[in-house]
Amino acid sequence: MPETFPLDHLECVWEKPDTLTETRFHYCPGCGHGVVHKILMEAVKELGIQGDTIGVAPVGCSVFAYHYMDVDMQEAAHGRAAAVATGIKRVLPEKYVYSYQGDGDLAAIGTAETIHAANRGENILVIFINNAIYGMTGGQMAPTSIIGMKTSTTPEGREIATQGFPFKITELIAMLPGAYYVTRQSVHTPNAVRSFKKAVLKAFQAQKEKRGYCLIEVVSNCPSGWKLTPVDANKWMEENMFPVYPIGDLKVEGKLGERMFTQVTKN
Amino acid sequence: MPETFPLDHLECVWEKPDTLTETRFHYCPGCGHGVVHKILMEAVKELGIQGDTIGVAPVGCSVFAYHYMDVDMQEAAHGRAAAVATGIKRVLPEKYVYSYQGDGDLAAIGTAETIHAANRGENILVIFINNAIYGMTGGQMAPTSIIGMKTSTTPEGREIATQGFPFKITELIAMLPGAYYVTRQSVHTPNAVRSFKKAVLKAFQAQKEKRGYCLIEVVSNCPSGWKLTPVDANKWMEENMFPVYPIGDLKVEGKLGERMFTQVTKN
Amino acid sequence: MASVRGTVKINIQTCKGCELCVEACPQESLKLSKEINAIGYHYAVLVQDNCTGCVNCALVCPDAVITVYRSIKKGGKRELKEPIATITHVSRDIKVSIDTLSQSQQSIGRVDI
Amino acid sequence: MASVRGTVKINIQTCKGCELCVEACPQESLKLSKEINAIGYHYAVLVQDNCTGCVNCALVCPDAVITVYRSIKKGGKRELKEPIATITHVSRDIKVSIDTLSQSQQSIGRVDI
Amino acid sequence: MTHEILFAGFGGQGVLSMGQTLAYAAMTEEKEVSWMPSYGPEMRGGTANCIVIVSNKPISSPIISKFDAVVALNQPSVDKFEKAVKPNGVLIYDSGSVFILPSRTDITVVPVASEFEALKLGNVRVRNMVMLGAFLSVCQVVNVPSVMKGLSEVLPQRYHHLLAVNQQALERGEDLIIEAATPLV
Amino acid sequence: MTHEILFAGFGGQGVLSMGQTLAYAAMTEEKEVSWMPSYGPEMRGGTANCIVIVSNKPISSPIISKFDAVVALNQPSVDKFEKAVKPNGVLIYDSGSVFILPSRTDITVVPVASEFEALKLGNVRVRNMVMLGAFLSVCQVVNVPSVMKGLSEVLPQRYHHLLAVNQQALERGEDLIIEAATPLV
Amino acid sequence: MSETRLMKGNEALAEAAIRAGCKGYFGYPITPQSEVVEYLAEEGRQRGMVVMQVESELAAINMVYGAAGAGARVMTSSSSPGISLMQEGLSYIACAELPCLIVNVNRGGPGLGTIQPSQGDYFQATKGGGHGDYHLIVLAPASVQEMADFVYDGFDIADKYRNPVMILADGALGQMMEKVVFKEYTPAEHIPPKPWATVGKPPTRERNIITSLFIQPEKMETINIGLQAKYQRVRENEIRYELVEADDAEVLLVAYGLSSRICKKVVELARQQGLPVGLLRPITLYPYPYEILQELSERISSVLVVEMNSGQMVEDVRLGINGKVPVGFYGRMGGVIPSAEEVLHKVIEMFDRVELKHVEEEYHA
Amino acid sequence: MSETRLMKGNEALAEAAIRAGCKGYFGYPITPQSEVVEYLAEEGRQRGMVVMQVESELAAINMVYGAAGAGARVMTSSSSPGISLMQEGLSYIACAELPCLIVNVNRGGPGLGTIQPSQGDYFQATKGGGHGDYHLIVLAPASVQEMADFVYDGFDIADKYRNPVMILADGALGQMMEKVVFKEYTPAEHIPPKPWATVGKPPTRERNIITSLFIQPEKMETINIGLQAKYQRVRENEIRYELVEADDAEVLLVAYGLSSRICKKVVELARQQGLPVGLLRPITLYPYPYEILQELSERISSVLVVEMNSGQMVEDVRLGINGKVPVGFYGRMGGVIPSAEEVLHKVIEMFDRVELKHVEEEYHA
Ligand SMILES: Cc1ncc(C[n+]2csc(CCOP(=O)(O)OP(=O)(O)O)c2C)c(N)n1
Ligand SMILES: Cc1ncc(C[n+]2csc(CCOP(=O)(O)OP(=O)(O)O)c2C)c(N)n1
Ligand code: SF4
Ligand code: SF4
Ligand code: SF4
Ligand code: SF4
Ligand code: SF4
Ligand code: SF4
Ligand SMILES: [Mg+2]
Ligand SMILES: [Mg+2]
Repeated sequence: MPETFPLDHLECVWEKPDTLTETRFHYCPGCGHGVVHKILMEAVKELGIQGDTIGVAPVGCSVFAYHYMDVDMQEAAHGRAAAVATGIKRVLPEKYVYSYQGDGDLAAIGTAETIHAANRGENILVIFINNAIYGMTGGQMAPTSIIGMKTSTTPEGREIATQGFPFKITELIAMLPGAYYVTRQSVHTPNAVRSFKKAVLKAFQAQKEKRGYCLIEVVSNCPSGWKLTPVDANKWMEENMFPVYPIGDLKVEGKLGERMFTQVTKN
Repeated sequence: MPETFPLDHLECVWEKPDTLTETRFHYCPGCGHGVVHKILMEAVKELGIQGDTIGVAPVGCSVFAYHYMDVDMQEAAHGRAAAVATGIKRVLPEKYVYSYQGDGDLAAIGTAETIHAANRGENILVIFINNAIYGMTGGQMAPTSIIGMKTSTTPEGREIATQGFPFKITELIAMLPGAYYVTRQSVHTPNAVRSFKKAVLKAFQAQKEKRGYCLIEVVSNCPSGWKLTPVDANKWMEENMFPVYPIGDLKVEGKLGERMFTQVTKN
Repeated sequence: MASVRGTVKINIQTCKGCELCVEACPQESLKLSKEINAIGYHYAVLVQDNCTGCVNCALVCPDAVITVYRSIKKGGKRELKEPIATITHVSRDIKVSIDTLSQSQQSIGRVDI
Repeated sequence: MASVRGTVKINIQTCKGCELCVEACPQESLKLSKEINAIGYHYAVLVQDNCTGCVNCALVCPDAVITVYRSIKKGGKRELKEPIATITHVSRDIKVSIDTLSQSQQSIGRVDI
Repeated sequence: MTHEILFAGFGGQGVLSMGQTLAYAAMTEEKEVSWMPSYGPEMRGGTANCIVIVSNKPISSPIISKFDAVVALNQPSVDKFEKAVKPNGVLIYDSGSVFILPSRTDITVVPVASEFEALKLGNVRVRNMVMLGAFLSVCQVVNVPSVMKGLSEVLPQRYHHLLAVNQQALERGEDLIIEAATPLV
Repeated sequence: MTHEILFAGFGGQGVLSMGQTLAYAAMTEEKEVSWMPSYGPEMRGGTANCIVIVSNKPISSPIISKFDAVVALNQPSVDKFEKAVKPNGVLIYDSGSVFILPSRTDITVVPVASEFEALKLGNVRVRNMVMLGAFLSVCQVVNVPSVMKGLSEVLPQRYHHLLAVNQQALERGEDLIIEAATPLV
Repeated sequence: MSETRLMKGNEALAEAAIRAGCKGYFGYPITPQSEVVEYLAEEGRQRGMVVMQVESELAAINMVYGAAGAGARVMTSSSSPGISLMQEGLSYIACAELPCLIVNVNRGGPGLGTIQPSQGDYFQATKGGGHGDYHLIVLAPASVQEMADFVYDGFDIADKYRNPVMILADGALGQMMEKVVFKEYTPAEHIPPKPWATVGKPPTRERNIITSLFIQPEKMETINIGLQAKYQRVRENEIRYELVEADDAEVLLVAYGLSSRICKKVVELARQQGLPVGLLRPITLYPYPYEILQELSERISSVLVVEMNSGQMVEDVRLGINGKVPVGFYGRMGGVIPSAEEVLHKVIEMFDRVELKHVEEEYHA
Repeated sequence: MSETRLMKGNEALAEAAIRAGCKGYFGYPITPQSEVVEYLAEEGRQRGMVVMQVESELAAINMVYGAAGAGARVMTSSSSPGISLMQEGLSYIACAELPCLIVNVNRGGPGLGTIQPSQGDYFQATKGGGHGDYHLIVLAPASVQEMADFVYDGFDIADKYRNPVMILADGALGQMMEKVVFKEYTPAEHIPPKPWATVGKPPTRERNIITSLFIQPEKMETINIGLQAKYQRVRENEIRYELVEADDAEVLLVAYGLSSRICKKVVELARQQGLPVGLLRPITLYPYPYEILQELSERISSVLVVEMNSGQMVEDVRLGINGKVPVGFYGRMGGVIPSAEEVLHKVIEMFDRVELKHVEEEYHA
């Protein structure tokens, strides 16, 4: 197909960043993980920090992130990415260190490591993909699954009485003084993607300036786990997840935003 | 000495509740653990629930709580008291279940279990003794140690840059919808003790009504760990810990109190 | 033909036919093919030559298989060129039924760990 | 002697001499003894007969060694009785130096685990 | 008598449930049976397979590497498992998906246009039942009525309205073999 | 020559540092040495002890149950460790704290009024050094100057102003034995 | 109630747990055993069980501690990495003598490894992956039927000895389907009274305490002596194994779980070739059937241990054989399953050797 | 720099870590090893180390993973329950082949147990408490000097084989003071280049990946074969032990760590009585010195294994002796330390018996 385009008349305005490897993503069609990978690596490229960046992959669908992201990477045990990132950052304080984690990884088994890294103000970036489900293990309930959501371990829908509430760990982290920048994003529309990218750039800048802990939650889809087509999944996400996980900044430059007050008031 | 009192002229207005065993506390002189034990068991006695109450002891100075509290008890692994309490409560939903934990136990190694129990709205009571230090192991830094505090692992005083901020887990828990009643108390003055007792009664009442998770933090002393006399320790506590951990209710009947807004605003 | 200001190149061998680009394109320039590619998906194709090079499709594409081009702006003004988008492999009706789609999705996806 | 409305009984064998009751007593009725008990502490004693039975000392006592009594109120009115508090084992100066105190504290306390 | 069979194809083609159906059918006939799926790395292009063993005595290993019959729904499966057929065994494959044909001469090779026939029945998803019908016609491991019983076990209740078309598919599969066999006479 | 010594008393009486001081002193004299504390359950009424072994050859076990000398600062220690003294060994104890006296006759028993003497020196805390002085006078394991060297190692810098009174205490301890010995002549 | 069903091992195990009167399940998803929690989330909850998917394996095992201490029949299940996270909790449970069931559907390690079947956790299960001198009682099923049966047995043994029991299966046993018959079983007839449980102290008894803390070493030693005495009773009463054509065997295969199934096939194939091969299948991995090995060592001329690991149970076999005859090993690692043919090949080699003195360990390369 | 100091074992170990060029320490307090983190918090920080007291042992071991993967010399230390919490992490570290040092100052278990010295974690350390086929290299010091020396050796061996090394001590070795000489050691001369470390990828090389995930079993098996080959090299090169009066010994004591110190005393006492008793002290517990046992088994008439547990290393001794002579066991549990006298008593019994065929295991009751 390349031949069909007389490319000399055109300038390329978007192409896959070369900070992504050639390997094809193993993700299901339409899965948000791919979009996030792409934008994250685009940011790394734009900032020219490929040679100074070390990533930490979680256990979850993105366990193979290191197959795609062309930076030095470590694969952490389930839930321990924040600890692994801390270990790296403390011995290499001048490098950029990020972890990439799902909701099961970060908000269930990794709760303690996540919160303590934030509380210590570890100078790292955590990318948190909240798809409200355990994608990798076949669609079990996540701490972030919303009320009534059917999963393979909540066949009747998640109910408060026995399974508790969707866990808004991002709100908690925003409360911690060690957290410098905390934001909730999505990547399901072009504008959402643009906004997410700005957030990534901002977070890396903060890390450069040694401002402390940055967390970017991405409310994302899991078409396979949700048993929806990608397009429907994104719709379902807007309609059902955004009310629980409203998009926007929670904390910027160490200051809690409007949103947090609303959160507290609503609670 | 008994003979010296002509007791028949008098009524006894306070005596050690018989829900405490005869065993002498092993705590250091002046240690807040004893006061809390005493009041907790007094409440159990007053409510007449001794036969329906199961306690969970932590690993920390209060590891031997079961030597003193005359109720059925389990000794949990370090940090797992909330999980152990959950296990008990889920199979014995009609019983009163409480855990008793220090700051290392609850806010360091037990962070995840603590937060998830709260988030699930487990119908248990957690008593959280925050003495800002690891008493049992000889005075190391706790997550709640305050800035500048000298401990055996922060000989130069806790500093934000490397050890992070005093961890206000109670504030986080108050944010969780599963938490019904969250309060911060102390037991260093008679009035403080009275207020603490009211809190315990309120929490057991809530548990009876199946309202969900209740947390009572007790800002407490550790004369040995702090290397102060008990009297001086209490003074130090008022002057240095209360500003960081202000006493009062954070959440009552599922509603966040004034204090939380102030917290958020200050942050 | 309308003025073409942009176009896209889609790697149809690795496209997974998720249709998110189709949804995202303000020009309705994209559709899914009737045919399936070697990995079993109905891939995205450009079906109109009205692409503005707005990059939307590329931004949302989870598999990063879309490259976007725009006419080269010379002297501060876009130079409009002949249409260059080629519609390939699309013979009949383009839209496929979700039923078949979701079936093909099963052949790739998450790894259990 | 002043009107005595209450008194306390202190188990001096298990008192750990933390002095918190002394601090808490609004009547300054309590002091630490000069002598040490079998477990090595200067224990608390009632040194004045002005105790009001307010319970403060008992509430703050970490070792629950204080029992508090009040005159029995008959017909809604407190009946005031003769002083019944006994000051025992206190010969000289009562207050002990913190130095000695903190030393004795070392002989009981936390268990390492 | 022990039958050791492998079903292989892409994930989503119904290979696992094809095997399960056979296993249920065999159980209905009071035979010993084991069904062992390849589980896990679906990422690798999504191939899936399962081993079914049917026997009238206890089954030793549920995991074996040589088979009396291999039923293959795609090219990679033929490529990979042709050599796993025992001498004098049977290799059945979907003729519509396989272009590089099997080459062994010491086994019976049976092409079946299962996808094509399923499409004719109006539902591509029953291609596995066409295949199973053909397989049974060649290997007679169990009877078709038992298979129908098995199917009603495998299919979740909400899909029971599809039992009819599945039966048609099974029978179509059986017939195909008979048709194919005819000219050879 | 190997000296196996146990120091025992309440926590807070300085038994552990008494042992450490001796160990340092021995090291200064280029002897082999080991110091093994009882660590842990301080709750049990707060007894503490440590074993010090001083030798001119490598020390095998640092944990032993029979001692050439036991230095006991309180009653429980005498009760517990009297029987741990080797025949012909030495038991030194604080006469002010011990009321039930040791009864063995096959060992040398030395009461020392260490607390009393320490109080006379104006600091009850140096009672351990009085004891150590007495012990050295009886057992001659190391020299007093070495002990002073040891002390300056054991004492944190901020307490070095106390070195003088410690030295006095040591010497007082030594003298006590001489005094005590005199009438016996 | 007994009826034949075709089920996955994981499902059969879950169904048996419900029938065995298991009151609480606490777990965290992990392949290849997630069907256990999924099945229970649907069936178990409907039939009155407390079924909790919790925040981690660490939380799960400690909930098991709490619930078992409260007198309930309870269990958890996981696979290798998740079981590693439970080691502290298991040591606590063993010391506090709490009866419960732990299921490890072993996958290929170490590390994150792979999800394919493995027997790489034998040491962890049998020697104690946690700290201190304790033992799990370890049952190794080799069929879906046993995946179900050992649940009843496991709970009963756990209650009998107040000891945690582990079912050590592997990914294949969890995922494969076979016929399974659920036996008649009335939990009430099997679950003993638990007067030691913390259920709230009536005025008529002293408070109950569940603990593993005994600060004085002498007391802690007494506790340990008690545990060791119990293990001794377990060794005397609970050893189980299966012998296949061992009477006249010259070469004895020793294998458990899935690899024993493969070895049964090997015995069949070998016997077809006239080779006198037999099989010892340990069913309890702790207590280990050392005695029968000693006995057999008088009759056989060599042993081949077959495992899906680098050679773990082979140490126990050597301890049993105690130098009497050579003990060889054949293993595949990291989730690879040995084929009957490759094992047979190895066996034939053993017969071929004139000198059978020493068969070296060998990893497939 | 070499100078003699009198130090606690924990402090000597910490001081040696600083001198060995350890760049990062991540740990959590626990008795009886808290002096390690306390010493480093003061001395280590002042001398430029990253010293972190973190939220748990779980976090600590995973920080070690991260920092080791980033190419730094790093360590953690804990005691029994804390080490159990590290088992998953250790399995990951072993599989990802990251060099680092883990210190277990063993205390009495199981469960919360006691804080007194114990050797109850031998199995966990040597057989693998985590999941899968991996091994730590385990060094067992028996003096404060070795507490220091083995830190250098441990780091060097870890780097040489890219394998985690464990120092398995016990509470007594941690708490006791002895003389220690810190040897001359220039870290730069010992720390090899680590081109595999994730330090940021320059354009000149492919990215570095630290992982333990190999989803395809064939690949996972290859990884395992690589590990096993490495362990083979370790077995060939790193076995260390000490023999005391073993030349003419009839009864051979086998003991490590603290119990070997006691056994040295026993040898002294026995020789005083004219009894030909010797001692084998394994210094590396993995790799285990089986060969020397085999060799000695030709000369001695019986073996007595002495441990501060219920009998763990005794299995390795039996594997080494392989039935040649009887192997007896004497152990104390739960934090109790055997006295030289009681062991001697046992030894005399062995000499007294006419038939030395079979010495039964015995627990002190
Ligand atoms: C200790 C441990 N427990 C459980 C697992 C199994 N496991 C793998 S991924 C995963 C959850 C994945 O969910 P999430 O983090 O939300 O990521 P997603 O797949 O949704 O992107 C689980 C439970 C494991 N590998 N290790
Ligand atoms: C897994 C594990 N890690 C560490 C310890 C050691 N440990 C015992 S108590 C304790 C901390 C106690 O502090 P805290 O919870 O604040 O209670 P406090 O003693 O101050 O009341 C620690 C670290 C342990 N027993 N188990
Ligand atoms: S299972 Fe869900 S999260 Fe995982 S790759 Fe598929 S769609 Fe994405
Ligand atoms: S160490 Fe501190 S917390 Fe522990 S008993 Fe003593 S004073 Fe209380
Ligand atoms: S660049 Fe814009 S206009 Fe062109 S195809 Fe993509 S979304 Fe449509
Ligand atoms: S978004 Fe990408 S993967 Fe999806 S259909 Fe469009 S081009 Fe294909
Ligand atoms: S508060 Fe209690 S323990 Fe403290 S001095 Fe008073 S009586 Fe004694
Ligand atoms: S009861 Fe009140 S007045 Fe009486 S001693 Fe106690 S504090 Fe003082
Ligand atoms: Mg998820
Ligand atoms: Mg504390």
